[in-house]
Amino acid sequence: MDNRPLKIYLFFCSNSFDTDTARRYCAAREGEELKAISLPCSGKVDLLYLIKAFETGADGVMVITCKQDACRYLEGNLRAARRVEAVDSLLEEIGLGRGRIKVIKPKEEVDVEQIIREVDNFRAKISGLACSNSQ
Amino acid sequence: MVFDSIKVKKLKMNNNNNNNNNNNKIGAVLVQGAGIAGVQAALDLANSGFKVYLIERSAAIGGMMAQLDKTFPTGDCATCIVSPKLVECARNLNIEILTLSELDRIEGDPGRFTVTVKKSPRYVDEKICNACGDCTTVCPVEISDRFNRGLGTRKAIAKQYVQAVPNLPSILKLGHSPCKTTCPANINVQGYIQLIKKKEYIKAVNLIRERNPLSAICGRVCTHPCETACTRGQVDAPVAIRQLKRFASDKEMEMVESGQLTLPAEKTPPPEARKIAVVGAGPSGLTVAQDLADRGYAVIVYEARPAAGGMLRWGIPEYRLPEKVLDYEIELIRRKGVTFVFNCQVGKDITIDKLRADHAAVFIGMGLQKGSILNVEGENLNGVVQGLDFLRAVKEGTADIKDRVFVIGGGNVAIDVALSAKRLGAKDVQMACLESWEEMPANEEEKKQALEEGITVHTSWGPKRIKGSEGMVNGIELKKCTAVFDEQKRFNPTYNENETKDFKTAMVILAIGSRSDPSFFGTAAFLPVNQRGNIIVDQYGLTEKDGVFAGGDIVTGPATVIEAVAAGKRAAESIDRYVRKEDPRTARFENTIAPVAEELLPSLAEVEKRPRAQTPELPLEQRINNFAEVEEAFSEEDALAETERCLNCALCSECRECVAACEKNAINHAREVQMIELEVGAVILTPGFEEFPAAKKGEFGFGRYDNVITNVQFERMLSAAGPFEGHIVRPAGGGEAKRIAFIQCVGSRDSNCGNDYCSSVCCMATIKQALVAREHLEGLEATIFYMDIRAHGKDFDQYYERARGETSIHFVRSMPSRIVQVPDTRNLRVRFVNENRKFEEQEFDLVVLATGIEPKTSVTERVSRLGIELNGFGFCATNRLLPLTTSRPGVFVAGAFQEPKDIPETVTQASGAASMAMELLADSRNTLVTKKTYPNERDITDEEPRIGVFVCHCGINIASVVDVTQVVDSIKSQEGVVFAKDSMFTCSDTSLSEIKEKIREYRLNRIVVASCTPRTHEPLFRETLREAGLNPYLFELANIRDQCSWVHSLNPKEATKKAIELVRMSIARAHSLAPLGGESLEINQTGLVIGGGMSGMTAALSLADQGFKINLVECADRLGGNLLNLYSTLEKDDIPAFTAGLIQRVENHPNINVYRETELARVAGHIGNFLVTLSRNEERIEVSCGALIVATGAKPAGTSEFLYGKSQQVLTQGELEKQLHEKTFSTGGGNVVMIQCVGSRNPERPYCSRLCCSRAVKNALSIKEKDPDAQVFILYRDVRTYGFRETYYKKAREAGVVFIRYHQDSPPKISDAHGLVITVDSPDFPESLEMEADRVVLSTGIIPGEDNKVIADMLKVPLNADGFYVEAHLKLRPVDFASEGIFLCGLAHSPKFVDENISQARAAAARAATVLSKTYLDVGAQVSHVNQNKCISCMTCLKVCPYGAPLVNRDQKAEIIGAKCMGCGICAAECPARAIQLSHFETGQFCMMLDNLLAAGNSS
Amino acid sequence: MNAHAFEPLIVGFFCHYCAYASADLAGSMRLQYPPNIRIIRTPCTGRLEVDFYLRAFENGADGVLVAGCLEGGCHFIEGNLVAKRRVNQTRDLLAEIGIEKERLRMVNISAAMGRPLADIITDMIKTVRELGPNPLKSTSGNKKEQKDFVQI
Amino acid sequence: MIVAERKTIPELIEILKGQKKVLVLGCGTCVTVCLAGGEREVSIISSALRIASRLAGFSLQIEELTIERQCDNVFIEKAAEAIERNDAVLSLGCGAGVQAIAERYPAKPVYAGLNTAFLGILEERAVWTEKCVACGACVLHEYGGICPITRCAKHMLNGPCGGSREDRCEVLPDRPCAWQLIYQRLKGIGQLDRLKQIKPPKNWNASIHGGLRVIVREDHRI
Repeated sequence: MDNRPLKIYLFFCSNSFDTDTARRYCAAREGEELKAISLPCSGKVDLLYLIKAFETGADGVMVITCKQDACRYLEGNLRAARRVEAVDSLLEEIGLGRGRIKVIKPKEEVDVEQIIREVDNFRAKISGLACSNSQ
Repeated sequence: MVFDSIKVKKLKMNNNNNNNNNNNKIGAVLVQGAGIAGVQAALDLANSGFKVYLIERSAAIGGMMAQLDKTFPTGDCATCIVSPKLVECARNLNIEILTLSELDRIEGDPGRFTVTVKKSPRYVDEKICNACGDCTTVCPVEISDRFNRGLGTRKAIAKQYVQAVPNLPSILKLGHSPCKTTCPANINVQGYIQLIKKKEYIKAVNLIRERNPLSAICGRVCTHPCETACTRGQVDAPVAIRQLKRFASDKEMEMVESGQLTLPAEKTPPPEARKIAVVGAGPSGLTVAQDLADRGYAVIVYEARPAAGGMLRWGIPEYRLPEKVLDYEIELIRRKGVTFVFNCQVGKDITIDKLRADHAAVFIGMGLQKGSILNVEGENLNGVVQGLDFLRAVKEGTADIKDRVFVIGGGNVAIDVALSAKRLGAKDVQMACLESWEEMPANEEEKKQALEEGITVHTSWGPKRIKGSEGMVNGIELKKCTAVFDEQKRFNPTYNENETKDFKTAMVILAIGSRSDPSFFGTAAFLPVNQRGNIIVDQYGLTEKDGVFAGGDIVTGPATVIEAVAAGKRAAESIDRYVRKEDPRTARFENTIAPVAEELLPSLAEVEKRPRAQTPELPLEQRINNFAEVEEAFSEEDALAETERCLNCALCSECRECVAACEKNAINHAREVQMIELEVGAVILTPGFEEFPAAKKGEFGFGRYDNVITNVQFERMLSAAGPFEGHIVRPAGGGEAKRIAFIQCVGSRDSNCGNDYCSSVCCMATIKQALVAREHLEGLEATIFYMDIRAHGKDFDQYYERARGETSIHFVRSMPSRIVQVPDTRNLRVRFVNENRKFEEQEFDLVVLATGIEPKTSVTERVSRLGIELNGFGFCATNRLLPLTTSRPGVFVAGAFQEPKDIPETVTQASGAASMAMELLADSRNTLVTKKTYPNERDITDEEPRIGVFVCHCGINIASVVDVTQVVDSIKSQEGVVFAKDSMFTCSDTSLSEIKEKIREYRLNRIVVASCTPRTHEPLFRETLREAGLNPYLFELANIRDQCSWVHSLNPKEATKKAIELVRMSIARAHSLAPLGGESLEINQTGLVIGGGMSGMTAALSLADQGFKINLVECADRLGGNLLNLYSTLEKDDIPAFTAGLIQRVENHPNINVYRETELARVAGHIGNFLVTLSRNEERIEVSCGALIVATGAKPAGTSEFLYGKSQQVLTQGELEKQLHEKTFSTGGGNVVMIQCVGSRNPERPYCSRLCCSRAVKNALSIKEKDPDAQVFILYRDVRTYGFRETYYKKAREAGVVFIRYHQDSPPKISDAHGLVITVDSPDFPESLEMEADRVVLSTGIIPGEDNKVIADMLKVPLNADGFYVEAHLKLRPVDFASEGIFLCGLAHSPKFVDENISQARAAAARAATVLSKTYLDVGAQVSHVNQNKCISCMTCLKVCPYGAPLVNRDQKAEIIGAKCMGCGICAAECPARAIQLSHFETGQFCMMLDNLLAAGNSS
Repeated sequence: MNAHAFEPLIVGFFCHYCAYASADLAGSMRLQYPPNIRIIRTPCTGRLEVDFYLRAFENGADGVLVAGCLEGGCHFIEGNLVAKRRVNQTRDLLAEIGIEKERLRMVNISAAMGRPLADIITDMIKTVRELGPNPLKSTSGNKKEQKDFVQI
Repeated sequence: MIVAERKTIPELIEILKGQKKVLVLGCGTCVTVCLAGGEREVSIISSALRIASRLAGFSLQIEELTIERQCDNVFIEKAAEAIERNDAVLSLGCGAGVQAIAERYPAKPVYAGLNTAFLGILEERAVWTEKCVACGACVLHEYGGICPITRCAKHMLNGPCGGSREDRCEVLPDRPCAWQLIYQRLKGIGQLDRLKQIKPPKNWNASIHGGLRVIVREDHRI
């Protein structure tokens, strides 16, 4: 395993997580490569974005959606979840194994803390996994 | 475009204007000869910015190709492929076609010539005639048809061939027939005979009366010098002209008698008419009276006797000329307004002075009144009477007669007298005349009758004295006449006074001539007379006295009726001019009479003998004691049969039936030769060839045996449009020709007739004819006698092999020694030496002689007069490295006149010659071209269809069958029709103007014309629409002539119904017509040439010299290609020097950009705009250009046969040539054996490499030249030294080179066990030949380049089975690809010689110039379009299009490139989504026609 | 002649370059053939759609004659070969439908074959005459229509 | 691409007997490309049916229409009015299209005008050959891209059979031996080694033998 910094992509729905917070959060994590990508709706996340993230060296990807039934676009969060599931399964086929991609769904409409908590957890989990060598 | 002389004059002015600012070069070219070569050159030049004058000797363009049936090796119908080109030529605004024209003079310098063209009349106005064919139908003259080489006949006025371009008839005239020129009155004998043939008796008589008012009379009594001159007399007997004249005249009289015909109304001269006095109502007086009455004069005839007729009445007995006939014709004259004053003797009752004073002019035609006297003893005895007095007394009923009568004289009068005496009751009538029986001046008919009726004639006896007693005659003594004429042929009889005989007689009648009676004048001195007492006149009939004219016997002395009539005609003309104060001398009718040149008279050899019709006569027993007419008229049957005997010596008979039939008044028989001066910059000679006159090879019996024909005749026989309509029958003896012998090399490869060269095309032509004939006639067996089969062209050998594979085609390698006709069957026995070297005879039904190609005699004479050198055979002299250049700068040559060659090579050379002219005149391009401008097109988008319908009568062509009025009525109410009308000739100028007018008046937006075929007339009408501001595609033509009235003429009712339906269908279609506009493509005027060999360099230079920028791409590191390995031509031209010069010019040319070591990587785009990617090492270069030329060459084939590569002594011809050039070759002291066709002409490589035979001959000659003792053997299959190369083959044989033939199935064998030994089985030797060889030289041939496939795929052009590129059309587009804008030349096309490659490279350049010379290219409007919304991208269209026009566009849909689309519509019919439509032929348009037809069919 | 005799109606589709030209030639040569054919001009027989033939028969034509250039002699390289394929395809289809395939014929004609063309047209009319009227006309009960094909 | 061909006219007449007004419905996709069911074929078949039905004594009234794709309701909707107007539909779509329409219009008889044949490609002009049997478990990679299941008459996974003659299939002599092609192809791409492995028997469960096949893409389901 090399000493490459951890690389994690954070796709988030701009309705449940604000850009500033996200940037700050990322900036605070020195030694890691955290990238936050704002989406108008998590449903905008494409299979292709997700798989490209891994192709370009991500060790993990998080998709932050809205709370259940609170999607401004009705089913965007559900769609995002389906896609994450599909990519997770694809990662297994590829050989990276499951668990490198995760949906973070807040329980409340705006629950920044829960989100940050879950992100932290996921980071920790990822750093424990073998580094992605798809690069 | 058809020539228009007015325009020429204008053009000359234009020329002058333009020349000032144009380097003094004239942007016009004259092309002489409009065969396929001339047509091609003209089209290339006109399509690249030059004005062209295309002059053609015959009446139609197309040349030999229009005569061919099929073409080899594709079997294309020659007419099908050539016709569109001819039509294109005729339509091109910048080509002026001058038919019936010859190049007479060339003056000036290259770039600025003044040429004189001699244009003979067509006699048919080219602008008025609409080729309806009525003139041809009515023309009675059937003459041998030169176009069909005498196998059929044509009318004197006819189109040269059915599909002739220009689509016009012409009249064949050759001066006047001998009968007409011989007749003193120049009666159009041939003309009236032809009219009689047509049963046009009244017309015939009228034609006679134009020159002779005494038709019925002369039909009885004329001495008919015409019959003496009749050409038919040389075959069997002259045509019975007099009798035919009588026959027609009698028919007229019969019709008058039976009331079918009324006599013309009596005329009276107008009150202001000038008065003319005619003295004497004899033949000359009557003639003058009639002619002048016709011209509006008041004519008064003064006659001494109580009735008119003169000698006709008083001098010719009733049984020869019944009074009824005489009175009839005199009555006709009288009715013209002639006044007769009888019993008025001038001199006695009235003086000439008085007559002169009272009349504007006087004609004296009183004839001779006094009989000549003998000046012998006893002449004054009672009982001696003058013959004329006797005859007059007979008429008056006062004649006295005795039992014994003796008549002196041997002329017609003497016999008339004798026979009259007999009829009056004389028991014994004898005659004596000085002349022998043969010399007797009386007509044969009269002499015959004299014998029949028992007159004893003492010939060569003259009267010595008349004996008598008591003043009464009782006998006559005759003396022997020893000679009548002296050495000067003057009448000067000599007698043997001692040889006499005596006769008893009671009456002597003198009929020895007559003389004038000066006393009749009153004042004898009034008019000067000659010593015989005859009045002296000048050649126009004028006496020395002003206003007094004379004619007839009084001027000439005793002469014939017809001579008197002739004198009357002349005098009448003179009198008319005299009165109108016109020059009597100019433009006299007599001067227009010119005889047919003897060599142009019909060939008598082919005329079948037919007996002359016999004149029916009154039986002898019925002639006694009465004056009933003896001779009777022909029966109609006999008369008609007799007319068929006329040979039509002058071709056109000038019967003027055509003039009468032509409703457009387009025909004028009085046209003259025009000399036209033209200013041109260059001249191209493409006069073509003529076939060898096969009769010169007497052993084959051509001309003697009807079943021996030439190959050209056979072509005409095969042609479905020919005289036999494609049936293979024997010209003589009947029956189909199932066994045909073809004899090759008739007049070729033959020093005996001076033609040492090979005609190059005959072998293939014969193979084609054999193959085609077999399709025409089941069970046909063809035997081809040949020396070598020369199938050296592209795909030719495969064609030959196909024929060889046919069991019904036999190839016999032998030259027959003679042909003999089997008399009864008229079969032909051909004698030849067979393959076993034994004489053999075979019998055939038909023999076809493959006559060779010769330069036209007429052309060679003219061309050498123009200062252009000819070679020894009379062809244009050229050089192998300058094949298109004549000895006169600025004059170029192409086609068979340069060297015998086939069609593709001819077309190639024509384009090549065009490029020579283009280079010379590059600066003047586009200075003289015309472009027509039109008014702005009316936008009809929002208009409902407003249809105008014009239904044409086409004279009677349509209207005589189809009820045109009914057609118009029945379509008037059709939906959308706002105007409908019929017209006599819709294509006439007036009708076209009317169409334009109606378009404006009724705001018509669709026009339907119902007339002839759109193939010829659609362009004209479309043009009219454009002139009226309508889009030309808003026009529709219904063909109710060619496909209706003409083919259903027997069924007018159905034809009318069909015509109505056809017009309705057209109207239905017209509803859906839409205006179409083509697009205009910008042209990139840069060219790209692929391949830097000789062809590529030549093409590049030609275009660069014309001012175009050229990119030249060569894959090797140096230019030159195969040329670098060539050292000389067969004719010893220095190739290395030529190559070096060429390379230097290319490399230094400012317009040429050379890319060496560069290959093609990708080609995109289309004509006008190709984008080509080149790759040089790793570099990619993008080049854009408007046209591409593929000149990628080919390469010498290698071999592993015959120990090549194993033995140092075995080499290829190429290697040998190099060694010879470098002088390193040595024969090694032994034999040099050359083996031909190594690896060629076998199943693996079926084509012939064309060059190898000549190359072997060339190298063999080189060896022999250096070492005459060297032994050189050439083992060959066929020696294919075609064209003038044949002479070197002969030279090689003369130099001792030994040629040994071998068969493909037993090739030579080589062994090197004990030195090299070649073993060969030759069919010409009984046993195998074995020869030691020190050097073995192999002719390995040419193989295509390996990267042809790659380049072909890139360009999307095809390759043939052999790997060479395939041109658009083997015959007529030899350097084009089917894909527009891409051209082909050089070895990449097929193996060929340097000179041929030069021509082809230039041809490719000329063709490319037709693209590059334009800034914009108009792309046809009639192209296919893809509806993008419907296209499902199935790409079916890409797969079916033969032209690669569809492509996949950015939207992944199909799109059709207008520039590539040819408009066939295959894609439109195939598209499964129906997304494609072909403009102007849309699905809906077809359906509307169908639905209309079928709806009509179910309800009308 | 029987006033009710059957006179067939033949639709001709003739290509501009060869067949139409030879029909013109037949005219120029004044060859006579029965007037039962109506010729429709097409730039190339390759333009002709199967639909046209069917449409003709559906609407009552008794025969259809397609005439193109000689094989190998097509002005558009291979349009006539494409047409031949389509004609054969249609003939098979006609057989399936129950219409005699002889009612549809394709011939190859050169521009110089005036006489053979006249013979072909005559023969085609004869063939169709023998076959009788388009079967559609006898089945669909409109007997009246037959009167329209009256011969003089 | 789905390749289909027309049923014969007598068959169709038999099918349509008793109907009065029929909509002949084309499909603008695969069947158009394979020249069986596009606008042109609709027109031809309609015409033929009109003639044939008249000859058979019942005159079909036929309406012609071609829609973009018959296997999708969006396009089927465009034919709605026409379908309503007619007594029955003769679909010139593939089997899927026919059933799609039938499902959409439970009350309307929908007949198949084509025999849907196989999955194939255009080999040359107007020749389509089968390339895939949709076995559900592709093995093409093993065989150089040439499917032995489809193209070998004996469907051999361990070929060749030994019966081929001069590159020709023993069963269908006008077709090339697929195993010959496989050999050449593998040789060409340097993978002849693949032929040394013995392939185990194929599991045909993924094919039609496992019952109706359904593919669900959960990730796209909403």
